[in-house]
Order: sequence, then C-alpha cells, then structure tokens
Amino acid sequence: MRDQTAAAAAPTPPVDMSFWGDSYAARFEPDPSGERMIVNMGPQHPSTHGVLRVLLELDGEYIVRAEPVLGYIHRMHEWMAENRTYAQFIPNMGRVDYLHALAWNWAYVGAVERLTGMEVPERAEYIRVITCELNRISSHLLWWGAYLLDLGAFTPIMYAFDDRERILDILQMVTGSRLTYSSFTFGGVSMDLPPQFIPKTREFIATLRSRLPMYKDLVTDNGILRGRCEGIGILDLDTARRYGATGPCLRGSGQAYDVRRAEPYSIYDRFEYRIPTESACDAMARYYVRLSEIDESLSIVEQAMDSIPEGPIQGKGPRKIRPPKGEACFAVEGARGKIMVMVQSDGGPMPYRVKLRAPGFSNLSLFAELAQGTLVSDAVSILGSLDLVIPEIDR
Amino acid sequence: MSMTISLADPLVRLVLALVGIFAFVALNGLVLVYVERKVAGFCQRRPGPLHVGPQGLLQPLVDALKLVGKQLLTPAKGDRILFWAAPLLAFLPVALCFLPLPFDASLKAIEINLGLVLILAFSGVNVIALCLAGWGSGNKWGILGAARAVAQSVAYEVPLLLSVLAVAFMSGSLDLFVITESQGAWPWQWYAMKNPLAFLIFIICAVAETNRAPFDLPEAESELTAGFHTEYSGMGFGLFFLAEYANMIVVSGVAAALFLGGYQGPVASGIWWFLAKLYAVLLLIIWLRWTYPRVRFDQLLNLSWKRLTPVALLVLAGTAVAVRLGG
Amino acid sequence: MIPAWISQIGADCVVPLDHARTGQTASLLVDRDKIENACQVLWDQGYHIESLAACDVLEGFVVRYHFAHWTEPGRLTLRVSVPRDDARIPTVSRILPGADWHERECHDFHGVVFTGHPNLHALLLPDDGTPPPLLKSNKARKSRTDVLPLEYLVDCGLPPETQASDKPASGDAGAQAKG
Amino acid sequence: MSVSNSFKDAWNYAKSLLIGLGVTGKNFVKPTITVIYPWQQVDNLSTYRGHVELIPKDDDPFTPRCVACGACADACPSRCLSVVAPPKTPKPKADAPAAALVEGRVIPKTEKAAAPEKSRAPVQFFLDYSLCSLCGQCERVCPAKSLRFSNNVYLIGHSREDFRIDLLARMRSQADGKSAPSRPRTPESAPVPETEKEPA
Repeated sequence: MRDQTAAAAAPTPPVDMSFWGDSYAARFEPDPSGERMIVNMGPQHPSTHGVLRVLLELDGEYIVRAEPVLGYIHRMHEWMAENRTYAQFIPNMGRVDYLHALAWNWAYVGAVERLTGMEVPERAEYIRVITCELNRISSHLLWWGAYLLDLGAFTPIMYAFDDRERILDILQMVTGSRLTYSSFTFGGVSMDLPPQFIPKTREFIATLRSRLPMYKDLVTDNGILRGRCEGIGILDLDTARRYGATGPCLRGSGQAYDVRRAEPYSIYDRFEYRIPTESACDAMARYYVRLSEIDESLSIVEQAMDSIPEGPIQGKGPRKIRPPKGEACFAVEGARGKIMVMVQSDGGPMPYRVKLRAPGFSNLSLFAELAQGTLVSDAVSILGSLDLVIPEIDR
Repeated sequence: MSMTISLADPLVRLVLALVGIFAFVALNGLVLVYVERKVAGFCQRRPGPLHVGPQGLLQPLVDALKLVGKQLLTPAKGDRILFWAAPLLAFLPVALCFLPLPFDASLKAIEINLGLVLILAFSGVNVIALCLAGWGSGNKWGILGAARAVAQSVAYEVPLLLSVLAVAFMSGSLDLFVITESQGAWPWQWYAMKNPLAFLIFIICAVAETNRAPFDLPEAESELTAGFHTEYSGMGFGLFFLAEYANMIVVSGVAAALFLGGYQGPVASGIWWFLAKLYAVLLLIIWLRWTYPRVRFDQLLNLSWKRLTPVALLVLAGTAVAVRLGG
Repeated sequence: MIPAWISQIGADCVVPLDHARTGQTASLLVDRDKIENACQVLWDQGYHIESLAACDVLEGFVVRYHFAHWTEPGRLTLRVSVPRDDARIPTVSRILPGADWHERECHDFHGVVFTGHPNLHALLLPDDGTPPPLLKSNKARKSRTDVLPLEYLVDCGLPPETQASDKPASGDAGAQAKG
Repeated sequence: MSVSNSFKDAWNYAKSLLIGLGVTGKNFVKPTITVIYPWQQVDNLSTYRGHVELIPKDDDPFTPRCVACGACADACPSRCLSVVAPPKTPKPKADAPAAALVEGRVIPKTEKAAAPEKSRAPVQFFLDYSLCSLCGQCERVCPAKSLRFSNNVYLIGHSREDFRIDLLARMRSQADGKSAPSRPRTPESAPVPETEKEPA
C-alpha cells in the first residue's frame, strides 16, 4: 500500500479500517441481520490462478454476492510502454500473459507493423502461426491440469505437464526461452526454425494425439467430474455479449466468434480448421470447446508445417522504428479470447499511448453474476472454467 | 506385595494390547505416508520420494521430525482449549477401535462379544474432534469445514451400519472373531462374494467416513483453503494426519474381518492373511485418492441419503430373507 | 463501408478508416451527452464493448470506446473528447455492464470521472488515492492532432488547437502542429 | 425419471469410475519419466538461450569483435549492460616532429606515421543479469555482431553481485580452454532408479 501521508487528498472518504480490514470489505456492506458471513477467497487462495481475491457473502455455503478485487499483481505495463522505445517493450508482452506469450507478442508487433505498414515475409508468417498455435496448446494443457487440480484430482496435472514439457522443448528450439517469449520482432521473427524442429514437432503431434483418448477416459467421461461441471455457471449469449466475453467462454455458449475468422490476420485464411462450439453454456461446454481446440490447433500446425516456404524471416525495415502519427489496433485470438493491442504514436521513438485489451478482464467481470446463488465449490469450478490468468487481467 | 503379571488378567492384557496398538498405529502411520507418496508418484509417472535415505525410505521419518519440530501456534480468535482438545480427541479414541479387531485367532485383546458395536461407536467420536477443530480455530474456512465434516459423518453412519448389520445377520453374531470364523477359508465362502452389494456399500461408506479421496470435503484444499485444519501446524496437524491414517487402518481391518475372511486363508491362515487383506483394502483407498476429483457437497449427501441408504435397506431385507430361508 | 444506421448515434463526425492501416473500420466523434444513446444503438445492433482507452492530450482527454461485432467484420471506435478541468462522462455501465470495470480502470489511470457509476472506486491501483499514473507531464503532452490518424483530421476538420486551454502556447506545440 | 434409466445412469457412472481407475493403474505400472537432477540432465540444453556473451574476433580469441559503441547499452530496456570504451587517443597531427617514436621504433619522416593501431575493444563490459529479461535487443542492434546468447544454464549465486557477470573475463576464460562450468559435477554415489528413456 502506498504511504498514506504522501497520497494527495484521498478522493474516497476515509473508511474505518480497523474492523473491516480494508476499504473493499467495508464497502461490501454486510447484511445487517448478521445471518451471513463475509469471506475473502484469496488473494492467497489455492484455486485462484495467480493473485485474485474474491469477496464472498455466504449464507451457509451458498454465495449471496461475490465481488472480485483486482490489483494485487498490477504492474502498469501501459505506463512502461510510454517510457520505452517500441522495440524495448516487446519483452513486457511475454510477462503480461505468460501462458500464451506469443499471442501477446503477435498482437503488439502486429499493431506496430500495421501502423508503420511493414511487410512480413511468408516464412515468418508461417513460423508465427506454428509457434503461436503450439503455445495455445500448451496454454490449454496447463488450464486442463489446473482446472482438475481445483476440482480435487491431483493426477491429471502431471499428465498435462508431461505433454506440455514437450511443447516447451520444441518452442525453446525456435525462441530460446520456455515461457516468456520475446522472439517476434517488427516485420518478422528473430530466429529461424532449426532443422530438427519439424521432425520433432511431427513426433510430438503423434504422441499427443495418442494420449488424448487417455485424457478422455480419465477425466472427460468421469462421472464425478460431470457432476462438478455440468449445469454450472450457465453463461447465456446475452450475458456474454453484455460483458464482452470472448474466446472459449463465448464459444461454449454457442457463438462461433474467433478473431482468426472474424477479423482474419496473417495467413490464417489459408488453413482449413473448424471453430469448435458447444451450446450447453455451462462449464462442461467450455471444457469440451478447449479440448477440441487442441485438436484444431494440432491440425493447423500440421498444415502449416506441410506448406512452409523457404525465404527470409525478417522483413527489411529501419533498425529504430519511428511509426507515423496515428493509432492502430491489432486483435489476435489468444487461448483465453480476443487480445487487442492499440498503439498510438506521435511520430517519436516511444509510443504515446498503448492500450492492452486482455480477454480475461471481460471474462472475469461476469463472474459475479454467474456465481450468484451457487455453492462455494461451484464458484471454484466456474472460476476454473473461465481459464483466468490474473497477471493478464491486472496488467 | 508381589504383583503377579499373568496374561490371563484382563487389565494386563488390555494395557499390553494398547501399547501394541499404539506402536502398530505409529509404525503404520509412517509406512502409509511412504506408501501413499510412492503410489501417488508412480500413478503420475514420477518416482515419489527418492533422495532422503535409500529410495526415500527415511522421508516419512524426516517429515515426522519436521512436524514435531514446528512451533505450536494458537490462533488468537480461536478457543484455546477446544483448539488443543481436538487433535487429541481425534487420535486417542481410534486406538480403542483396534481392540476388537481379530488380528489372529490367538491374539484376542479383550473378551468382548460386541466388538462391532464398540468400533462403530468410537469411530463416531472422530467427527466431534473435527467439529471442535473447525470451531476452535476461529477461522471462517475452519467453520465451513467443520460443518461439512458433521453432515458428512452423520450421512454416512447410516448406510455403514446397515451394511455391517447385513453381515451380522449372516454370521449371527457381533463378535468379530465369530464373524471371521463363520466365513470359510476360500474366497467364495467370504461374505464379500456372498453379499457383494453390502461390501460395495461398506467400502464407499468407509472411504466417506474417513474423509478420503472423492469425499475429502471437510479439508478440501482448493475450496476451503484447508478446511478444519487450516490453523493447525506442527504436531496439531500431525495428530490429525495420524488419526486419518489410523481410521483408514481400522476401516480396512473391519472390511478384511467382515467381508474378506479375516485371518483365514486357503493355505495357512494366520495374521499375515489378515494384514495382507488389510493392506489390499488400504491400497484401494489410496488408489481412489489419486484418480478422482472431489465430489460436490450436496452430491455427497444425496449419494448417501437418496441412494446408499435405500439400497442398504434392501440389502439388509434381502439378507434377512436369505438367512431365514437358508435355515 | 459505414452502415446506414450509424446516423442514429448522432455523432458530430463519422470517419471511415482503412482497416489494413488502423485496425478500425469507422471512427465517430461523439459528444459526451450522446454517449449513452450511442451505446444503446450499438447494443441494439449486436455490438459488444471491447475496451475503453483514454488518452491525455493538450485539449484534455480523448476517451475511445472500441466496439466489435460477432458476425459483422470491423471495429467501431467512439471518441469522446472532454476538457481536463471538467473530465466527466456519463457512465454506460447500465447498458453494457462490461464497461463497468473498463470505466473504473480509466478512472484509475486517467482520473476521468464517470458520473452515475455504481462503484467508481480504485480497481487496479491501491485504494488510497494514488494520483493517476498515465497523466503526461506538461512537457510530454502533445496536441490531439499529433496523435490522431491523418485521414481522421482531414475529414473531421479538427483545427489543430494552438492555444491549449490550460497550457501557455509553448514553442514546440506550435511547431508540432505545423510538422 | 424412470427407474430403468436411473439404473443405466448409475451403471454408466460406475463404469466411468472403473475406467478412470484403469488409467491410473496402467500408468502406475509404466516406468517413471522424470529426469533425476543432478544425476541425469535434460537433453534440450543445447537450444537454451542463457545470458548474452561476447564473441571473440576470428583471428584473436582474446579480443572481442565489440567496438564499444554502446548501441547495446542504449537498446537494452532494463539498462543491464555497461560498456567502458578505451580512452580516446589524440589524432597524430600532420606536422609531427621528424621522427615519431612508435613503440620504441624510430620511423623516419618519409614513412607516413601510421596511426597507432589502438584496439577499440572495450576496457570493461559488464552484464547485470539480475535485471536482464533475455529479450535479445542487444544482440540484434550490435553493429559488430559481437553478442550472442550463451548456453549457461547452471548459473548460481548467493547475492546480487554474483549475477553481475564480467563478459570480458568470461570470454577470455573460454578462450584459454577453462570454459565456464556449464555442466555440474555429477555425484556418482547416488543410486539412479531404472528409468527407461522414452523416445521423448
């Protein structure tokens, strides 16, 4: 907490902190009859991925009201963008959402390319598609393991990490790092595919395809899991649109909205792939959507590897980027939904304003409405089904 | 005045039995921690504890020392007396449940022909301990955990009793030794084969009674941060841990005695048969833990009241008719 | 390709933008009193709010509402320009609850007050009155014309404001406007 | 709902549970796949990009290609590189005295006094790895292509100063053979459980 004395006149009236811990709890106004219990789920709670705190008002085990409290891992990336040159901000992109870092790299780099009108060579586009889709699979695998861990099963996360390690090894070949990638550059990619990349990736695709039935036997068909996910967190299309939810959460409610199709970018129009959707609107539907997305991404990677051309991986462009005045938005389909970066330039070496639109931000904002009247264990199941990455929400 | 210590004197037998039981429980506590972590490891394709001692054998010992070494904290808001009574209350009664267990024909700790009733009575005490722990730690999550523990235990006592009664009908007595003797040496003579439904219900209720695997709701880490033992650290937590394992051993022992023919085995029946069956049931319970997610709380109660209890009643009625007709 | 119903929003100026260069299909300058009506019209047409980005310029704050549609391609941007000393915009969180958090975040970062907002308290920053971090220093602040896409200026005929309301006309602002 | 399909549901429920047990059972008997560090090493270290290091000249492994221009230090977002250029030598003026004393050798005036070949290699080149985010900007902007990513995975330190790496010293130690220890000494005593290597 910032030092009290140094802060300017506090706009919010001083609140009696002693009893209620802090102002969020105080403003949560407990029910006067005293029947209900105010509980803090988080920020050190095992099942809120990262540091999310949810204020719950419980009547027994049923949630009467829920209010997520954010900001525990807020780093002010947007301010950092304004104080760094365009190229120096790329590493921040890997730290915004470390589960699908390449999508964020792509969004930022794409926005600047769109602003400056830079061309990206063919081979670089193919490398971007391959690595971004592999990164999406690794993000879905980690979501799958963590979701099961929230529901109490300890084994699936180990199987998921076994497969995910193979992806990280493959991505390390072409980016050099495992989690926070910064290998996309303006106008291309920084490293080319090493010779053993494609055989290793084909081998990986074969092993993952052979293991997916095991996931299905162990978890998807499991009766206990069905009980924990079916009929939980019903998100109808109207609510989804009111909150601006995107990604698997939206596709679980029947709307096939995917930025790769709705706002085509790069070379995604050259591949045939299905946008998996379910119509049950509950946590199980979102679960199915993500698992079938793994299949789709595998087929995209295969198609991309079949038709990858030779050629340069870095377009020609000035070493120091000075985009013309104006602003540009670039949207990318991340594992959690639509990632949009808006870059505004005043012609100088540093951006004037950068806006990072995180899918988790909108997806989490509908949690309060979804969790109304459910059990605490259902709230955990709903949070898990939204696939949240808190650093991306807090930015 | 000379104290002649003869084995016939029941008090001496009781004291010796209790000392033996505590040693057995403590030893088994360590062994089970090791077995559970190894089974968990191999289920997840990893080697489990490996570095402490040869193949990780000293790991449970080191864990126990760590637990003993930790500072015993008492939460300010909690109730000090209840907070520290709970672990003791959880661990001590379990020893009494071991007394009537038929380890071997000759190893009779106490002369009691209501062994089954004693075990079921004392296994109910465990829930009071969980309740005290939850309430005593003054932690909101602890209270939620305690409430769940009480509801779960009450819900699963009923089908447990019914399935055990079915066995009592078939053997005509509540004395575990008599029940074991009434089963034959060969597997098809065991009550598990004669009354499989009762065995299935018993196993489900046993797992639920000891708060294990799919039914570990009172200390659900991912929902209630740690349920009733959120505030416990060091030996407080250690005692709960040991009590859970002791309860598992009792329940597996009862399952072995009632349904799997106790110490009777096709070749040379003796204590090793009983221990083998006990560990078989234990391994099953451990195996369940590393496979299934956690059941939701209302599903847990519905399972007991709406499905297990009616089926248990039917099984009981069926057994009664079968015993009556069977003559 | 501006859709026909766009006129219902009553925007001061509607500018088609080249999606390949700016990622937006149209940009509308909307007066702050008409923002609620605009969001209602967009909601009826099936749009959802994507994000809300404010920007600190000489003339005050330019707040951009990005809207996208599930089936219709392209992105619409509503721009609301408010002076710095009277940075108040009516909230749209009743029509679009998704905007609730966006507005709170904008209040955190820029200090723009959204009147009628149910819970306008700090969202990401600590709740002890931390000064808005994204405010530019007087030296770094640029005029609105420096940061808007060129075609936007031409169509909307926005005169470069040489005398910023609260900043003495400094040399570089003038030079920047001509540059 | 009718009794028959409630039985069918119960049966499917139980069957799915049994299949689940089967899966963990099958995995229970399969060999473990973890790499037991430090007795075994993971096999993907060759492609790992550790902290940057200096590339020596082709002909002389003891001097880096770097010309101490400082481009990398400016490009670095977290300012973790500090480069100290050699002191500027005054340009020899045309009307130098008849004989110029160069390294103890007297050059007659007619022979043009060749500017003393002062190597432009940096005197100091430090990398504060505790600040580095491995973004690769320095490697990209270096005009002399003198930086590359090292393979130094096993990097340990007890304090922040341990991560202030002197790249010149590292390059010289690599040059004369005793390369930085990038493989830990494998203790032979510990037993290695039989983990049959899967075709990972």
